[in-house]
Parts: sequence; C-alpha cells; structure tokens
Amino acid sequence: MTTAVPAIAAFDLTKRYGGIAVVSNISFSLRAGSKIALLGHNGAGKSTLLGLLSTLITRTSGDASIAGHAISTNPIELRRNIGVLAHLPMVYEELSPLENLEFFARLYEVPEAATRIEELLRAVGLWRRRREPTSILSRGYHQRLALARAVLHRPAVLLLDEPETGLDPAGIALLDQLALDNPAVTVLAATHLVDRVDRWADGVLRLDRGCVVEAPDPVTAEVSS
Amino acid sequence: MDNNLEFLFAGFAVFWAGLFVYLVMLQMRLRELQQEIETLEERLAESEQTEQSGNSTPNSSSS
Amino acid sequence: MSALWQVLVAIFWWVIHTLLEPIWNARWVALPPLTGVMMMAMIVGAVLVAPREIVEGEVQRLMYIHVPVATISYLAFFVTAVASAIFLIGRDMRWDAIARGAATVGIMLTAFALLTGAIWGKPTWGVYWSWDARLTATLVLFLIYSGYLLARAVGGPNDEQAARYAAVVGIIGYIDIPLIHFSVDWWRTLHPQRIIFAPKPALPGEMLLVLLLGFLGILFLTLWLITLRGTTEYLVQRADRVRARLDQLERA
Amino acid sequence: MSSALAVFRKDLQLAWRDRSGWLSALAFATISVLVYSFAFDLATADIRPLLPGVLWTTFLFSGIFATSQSFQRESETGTFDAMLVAPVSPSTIYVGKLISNLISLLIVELALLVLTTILFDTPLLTGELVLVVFVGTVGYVSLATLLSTLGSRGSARAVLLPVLALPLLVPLLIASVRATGAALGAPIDSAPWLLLLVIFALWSTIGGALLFPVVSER
Repeated sequence: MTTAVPAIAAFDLTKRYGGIAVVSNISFSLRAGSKIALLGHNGAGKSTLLGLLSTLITRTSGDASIAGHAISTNPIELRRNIGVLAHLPMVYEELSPLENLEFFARLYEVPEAATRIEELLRAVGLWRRRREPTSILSRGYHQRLALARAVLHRPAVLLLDEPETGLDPAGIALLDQLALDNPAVTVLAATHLVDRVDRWADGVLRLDRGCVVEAPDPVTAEVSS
Repeated sequence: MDNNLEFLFAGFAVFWAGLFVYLVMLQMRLRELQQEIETLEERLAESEQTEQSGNSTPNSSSS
Repeated sequence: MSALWQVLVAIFWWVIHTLLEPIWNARWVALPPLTGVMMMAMIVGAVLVAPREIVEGEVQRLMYIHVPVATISYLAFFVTAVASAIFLIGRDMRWDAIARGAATVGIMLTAFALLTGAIWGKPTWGVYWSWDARLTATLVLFLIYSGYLLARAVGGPNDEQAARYAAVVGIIGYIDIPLIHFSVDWWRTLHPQRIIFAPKPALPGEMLLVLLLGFLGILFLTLWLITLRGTTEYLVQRADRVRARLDQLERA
Repeated sequence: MSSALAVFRKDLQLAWRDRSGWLSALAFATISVLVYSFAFDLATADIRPLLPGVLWTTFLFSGIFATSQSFQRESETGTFDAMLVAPVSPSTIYVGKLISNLISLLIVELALLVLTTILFDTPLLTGELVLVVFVGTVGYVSLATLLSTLGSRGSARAVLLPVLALPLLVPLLIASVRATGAALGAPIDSAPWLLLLVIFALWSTIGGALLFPVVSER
C-alpha cells in the first residue's frame, strides 16, 4: 500500500501584510481526486490562500505542497501540476482564442498542442470563432477561454477562484465537465454559489479571518514532507 | 587674498545648523513614535481582552 | 554547488552574529559620546589647529567637512545596499528599515557635501558648481537614492513588495558607482579645466591630521544617524502593524 | 529557453496586433526631435555636436515610456500572472520580454535615424553608429524592463519610472552620446566609450535577469 501523497497540503501556511495575518497558520491536506469547496466571507483569505498555493503570492512562513512538490523548494515543478483560474481573465485581448492557447501551449510545452487546442476550443464552443480577437468576445467566453487555458496542460490539480463568474448555465455545465466532475483531477475551488456545492464537492474547507474553521479529514496515510 | 571669512562662516553654519536641526527633529520624532506605539499597544491589549471575553473565535495576535 | 552556498551563508550569518551583534547592542551607549568627542575634536582641529591655507585663505577649512562628508556618504549608501541584500535574502523587514534609514542619511550627507562644495567653490574658483568629476558623481548618487526613497514611499511602511522593489534599486544603485565614476571622469577630461577637489599631493602634516579627525568624526556621526534613522523607520513599521491590527479588531 | 522564445513570439504578435504601444513611442520620438530642432535651431547651426545628445535623450525617454506601457497592459489584464503561474522561471519571462521590447524599440530608433538623416541631411545610418545604437539600446531596455514592474497606483508611475531610471542610466547616456559623436566623425577622444557601453549593457542585462524574479513577486 503506497503511502497516499496528499494532492494539496499546507503546513502552518501564513501570509502577513503588515500587522494583519491574512492567512495565519493554515494546515490541511486534501486527498488526490477530491473536489473541495473553499468557503468563507469576503476577506477570509480565500484568494490569498489560492495565490499562495499557486506560488503567485510569496508566503511569510510555513509551507505547502502540491502533488508532492513544495512551494519552498520546488516551485517550478509544482506549477507544472496546477491549472489556475483567477478573478482576472488572464487572457490576451488582442490575440485570438487560438493564438492565446497556442502561446500557453508553447509555454507549458504541451505535447501535440494542435489537437489538444482544437479539442478544448470545440469543447468550450470557441472553435468557430477561434481566429477573432478575444476582445470582441463576451465576458462568458473570456471565462471559458480562461478555463480552457487552465486545463490545457492536463494538470493534476486545479486551483479555481470563483470559476462560475460570468458563466451562463451552459458554461457552468462545461465547468463541471472539464473540472468539477473530472475524476482524474483534484480541485480546490473558492465559490459563492453555496447551493451548488453539495452537488459537486465531496468536502469543504472553510476559512474565517485567515484561519481554518472547517476542513475535510486529513489524508490518513503519513504525510510525506 | 582676503580670507573669505564670510564664506567659511556660511559653510560651517550650513553644516552645523543643518545637522543640529536634523538631530533635534530625529530625536523628537523618535520620542513621539515611542509614545504612539505605547498608546496603540495599550488599546490593542484592551480590545484583545474584550475580543477574548466577547467571542472565542481563534485569533492570532500581531508580531 | 548548493552545499557551498549553504556554507557561505552560514559563515555570513556567523560573522553578523558574533562580530556585528555586540557592536549593535552597544550602539546607544557608545555612539553618542564617541560622535560628540570626535566632532568636538574636528571643530577644534578645523578652526584652530590646522594652518591657514596660503592661497585659498580661511575658507579652505571647509575641506575638513566637505571631503569627509562626501566620502562617507558612500559608506551610508553601502549600508543601504548591504541591508537591502540581506532583506532580499532573509525577508526581515527590519533590514528594510535600516536600508531606508541609511539611504536617508546618505542623501543628507550628499546634500551637505554639495552645499559645502558650492560654498567652498564660489570664493575660491568663482563658481558654485563646476562639474568636477567627483562632485558630479556625488550628484548622480544623490539622484539615484532619492529615486530609491521615492520607490520605497510608493508602498506603506510594511509593504513588502515596495520594499523588495526599492531593495533592488538600492543594490543596482550601488553597483552603478564604478560605471558612474568611469563615465564622469572620462567625460570631464574632455574639457581640460583645473582639477578642484583632488587632494593636493603635499598636504602638510597638521592638515592631514585634522582631515583624519574629520573622517572619524563624520564616520561616527553617520553610524549614529543611521542607527537613529533606522530605529525611527522600524518604529514606524511597528506602529503601522499595530494600527492595522487594531483596525482589524475594531472592524470585526 | 524555448519558453523565453514563446514569450518573445507572443510579445511580437501583440506588438504587431496592438500597434498603439510602439507607435505612440515613435510619435513621441518624432515630436521630440522636432521640438529639439526648433529649440536649438538645428536646421541652420552646425548640428553635428548637438545631434548625438538629441538622439539619445529622445531614445531614452521614448524607450522608457514604451517599456512601462507594455508592462502596464500585461499586469492589468492579469496575463503577467498567467505567465508567472507557468512552470518557467521568471528570468526566462524577463529575457522574452527584454528581446521583444528591444526589437520594437530598435525599429522606432532606426525609423528615427532615417527621419533625422532626411531632416538634417547628415549620413546617420553608418555601420558604426547602428552598432552604438544597438548596444546602447540593449543597455537601457534591460534596465527599463526590470524597473517597469514598479507597481504604483494611478499616473504617478509614468512620471516615477524615468525619475528612477535616468540617474541609473547616466553612464550609459554619457557613453552613448560620446560614442555616437565619435561615429559621426567628431574629434576622436581617447576614452573607449564603446567598451564602457558594452560593459553597461552586460551589467544591466545580467543584473536584470538575476533581479527580475525578486521584483515580480507579489
């Protein structure tokens, strides 16, 4: 029985802005393949935690690991295993959807990028309009393109910050198909649509003023850190 | 060659006066800051008391 | 390779703790009196002991302030660069406070150097500003580290991002010095004109002694000012942290 | 390295698609050359000694302006974060950005040289001069690209960047003006200006690549 390495784990992770610990001594571990909803009021530290885990925000103290790679020692390898969706669309307005995905495919060195891009653009319904500048597309399509970019390199872990924003019901169905119901992927998603949570999540991580107040039971096996 | 004493005096005056003013300002600023921190930390201690007795949500104190 | 790096960093921290720590702890006790004594000696030396310069007259006594201040301002900026580097490695905001304090003192010293240089230059060469190579370099440094303070002031006392950015400017600014000196020296030699502030080769004994006194006086003064200023910046950071904590509590 | 190439290709695509970036730099450069020529009455006086100074002040201001614009767009739309999240080191992003900024600015500068050749009918496009312009541009673009990550609210940023960058660029400014003067046949002075320019370019490129990860952290 190989020891189960937690897909996402945090060890006393802290981020301090001046006097305030926006994220203070957060520890948890999430099983691979689990879908966890990250809940909490505004300012509870959700976005900061996601930023810390995706190495976009530098930690003040503590550590975290994704797919066995620690943010303190191996950030580049860690980033190979994560797909990120944040508040900002993070796509180039002047480039077309096709060009956007081609750039990120080169950046992530995705094998046979062309087929993967076509598959994703068809899935999110952008294949017909793949050559138009992204700027003329609606906010919903921006979000779909960002979603396609997040899963482009088939990451094992998805860190989503309110992924439903701007999505119509069809878009939300896409979100479920590509991420929330995808068995191979571990998802930690901050969301405000609480009523949807029990439909897709099998655990809840709740934050209040930077501390964990509710967390799924830690991964049983010894945490290899 | 006259001694340009007035320039010598001007140079010394500029340096010493400037230095003295800077030092005095610095000391005042330092003392003022120390007092401010004391009052702030008292208020912090008080409000943390009321916070502890008020509700028991876990909270971290600042460094 | 990284083992070697670990060893180097360990030695570095050992030097900091064993050598600098005791000096740092004794700073309040030692620095003020030392500065006082040295400054007194400097004044007495400059005004009374040093012989009157035949050619330039009494105003030449400004040299005993101008030359030490101009030289030791480089030390202040060196402290800024080193403190910035340590901050970037250890991410301890106290080093940012020291770097910021040292830069402020450095800028004040360069301002004094430029001022006394102008006052000394007017009667002696009829010119307040003479584009002399070293004076120009001092002016450039003054501008670079004013930029450092501006960049640091973009964020609050505890804004780590602004502190990191300013630290980079502080380090680049110091590494720029040799390049500035080369370019300014060669630039000056294009227009042959009298060398103003190059120390005359044969400075009579007493003058050299007083100049040395001047150096020591300004050195201790600078160390004391950096300590004072650094502590002020640190207290500003602490006050800001406590205030932020209070806001959070009162809002909750 | 291929990721630096990816960033570089994307930036060129962006610059081609959204011409406002470097076109405004070109407009800014052209206008300042005209302003200088009216101010110094360049058309009549013997302009050879003044021309290097005019060229390089224009290059520096328009270059710093364009570099900070390109970074501003990236950080606003979040695409800079999108690159930072990719499994590449920030230094390769820096190299990609540096080369694309360099290429777009070289285009602006060569266009300006052609314009100045016509306006003042002095042969500017000599081999040596283009080399000096290239090395000088590498020097200031690498520093401007590093410093353009200065995050500051509102318009202060557009003013703050030149104030921050120009004192650091004094050695480059002096060396490039002298080297350009020599390339234009000014009386040769002994100082090896091109060597100093090359050293500065190396210094700021290596420094930029090493320090960029620090300034791109949040």
